Amino acid sequence: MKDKKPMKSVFKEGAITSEFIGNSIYKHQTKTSIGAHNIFLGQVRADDIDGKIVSAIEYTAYEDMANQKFHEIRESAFEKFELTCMHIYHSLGTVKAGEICLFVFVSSPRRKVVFEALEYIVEAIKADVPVFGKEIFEDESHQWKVNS
Amino acid sequence: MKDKKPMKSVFKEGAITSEFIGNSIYKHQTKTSIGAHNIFLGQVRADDIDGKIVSAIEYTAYEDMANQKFHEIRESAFEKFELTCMHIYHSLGTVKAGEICLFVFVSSPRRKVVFEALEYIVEAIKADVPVFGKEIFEDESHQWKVNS
Amino acid sequence: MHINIKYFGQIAEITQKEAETLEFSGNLVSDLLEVLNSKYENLKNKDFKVAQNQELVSFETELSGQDIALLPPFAGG
Amino acid sequence: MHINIKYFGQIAEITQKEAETLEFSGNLVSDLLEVLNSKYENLKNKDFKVAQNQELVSFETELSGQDIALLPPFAGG
Repeated sequence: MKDKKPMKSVFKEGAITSEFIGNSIYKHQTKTSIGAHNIFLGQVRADDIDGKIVSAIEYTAYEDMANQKFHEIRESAFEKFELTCMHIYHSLGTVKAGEICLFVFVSSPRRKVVFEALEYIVEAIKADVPVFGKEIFEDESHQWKVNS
Repeated sequence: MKDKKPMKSVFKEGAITSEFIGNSIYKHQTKTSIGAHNIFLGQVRADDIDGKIVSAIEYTAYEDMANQKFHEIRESAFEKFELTCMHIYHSLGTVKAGEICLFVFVSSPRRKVVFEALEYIVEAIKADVPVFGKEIFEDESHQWKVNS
Repeated sequence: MHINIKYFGQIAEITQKEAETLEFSGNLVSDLLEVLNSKYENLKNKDFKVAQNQELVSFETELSGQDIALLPPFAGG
Repeated sequence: MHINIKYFGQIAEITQKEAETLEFSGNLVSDLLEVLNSKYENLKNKDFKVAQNQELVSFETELSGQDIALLPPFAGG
């Protein structure tokens, strides 16, 4: 029942919509061994930096390496945790403030597993995947985002 | 910006739909101080118990006490964690295998907070809220669910 | 005193009712449970907690409120 | 040997290109970085990591692969 597909791209052009997420949840309702889902969503913040407001982030990536890293994170999470399935999507290109740029979705028969697994996966993505973010201000100047 | 509404019922009749969840995510896209959402979904499992398959759970609750407990959990989570908002929905009545009976949604500027807060809230719900579940088998016999 | 008692889940299955009002003169929650145990034979072996005015209390608690609930194991989520 | 170098994010801003191929005869990643530092003056003060054939390597690593990437701080999610 493990949903281990061959390596495919995690990247999507532009924001990840709430319809896409709702639909992804819907598709799991046929998997009746699942008792718990845990979903992480990264949303672009309209940060105020020295009086300038972030209006969007423009994402780029070293795509081949990033997909390889996502694949390794996926394999390692399936090894560590008893997951029924796992999905990761990350935006490339422009994502406006308030829009969603990262969608991580894990499911398992039991809840304890999904909490541990989701945090593990999100922290690994932040640390290991070569994705770069250009924070665009309302006046069209920019700065480069750094994960903390 | 804290979304502290007066006490209201957490209960919804029947399953929580993926459209409802998608719509709830959509509504948060105007809150541009949010950087991270974390969502827990409880889904009814078609457990096999001595050869009989669970086809649905029928939920009842001591509603007044349960809403009071949900309110206390909510207040205590807002005190402990820097959350922008928090939403909890629980089903009453019949929820079929594969359908969603619990939806907990927390949002914050930063991700570390949402992981801690979500697990805290879900564990508190499981431990402290007087909700009862009758597992209905395909042959219409039943047993009473106990949280583990 | 009048005591309103609520039953839930498998406890309500045993009592065959969701609520009743009893006239009662004991002091402790355990005194009340004794009465209920003799009234509902199958209650004895069941696992439940007691809430008094919507707060869980131990069986040694003094009866102070009029609302008592017998709560089987929680199964939320 | 031929080395294909990729630049990303703020590093690509400095080099004003996303990739280039250099003819190079040094041994270590650090030798290559010395060449790049003199070619792109503003590179020196920048924070970046180096990937060789899609794996992060220390600057003391021997150059073995043809694909080198200069990666500024990650900002996924």
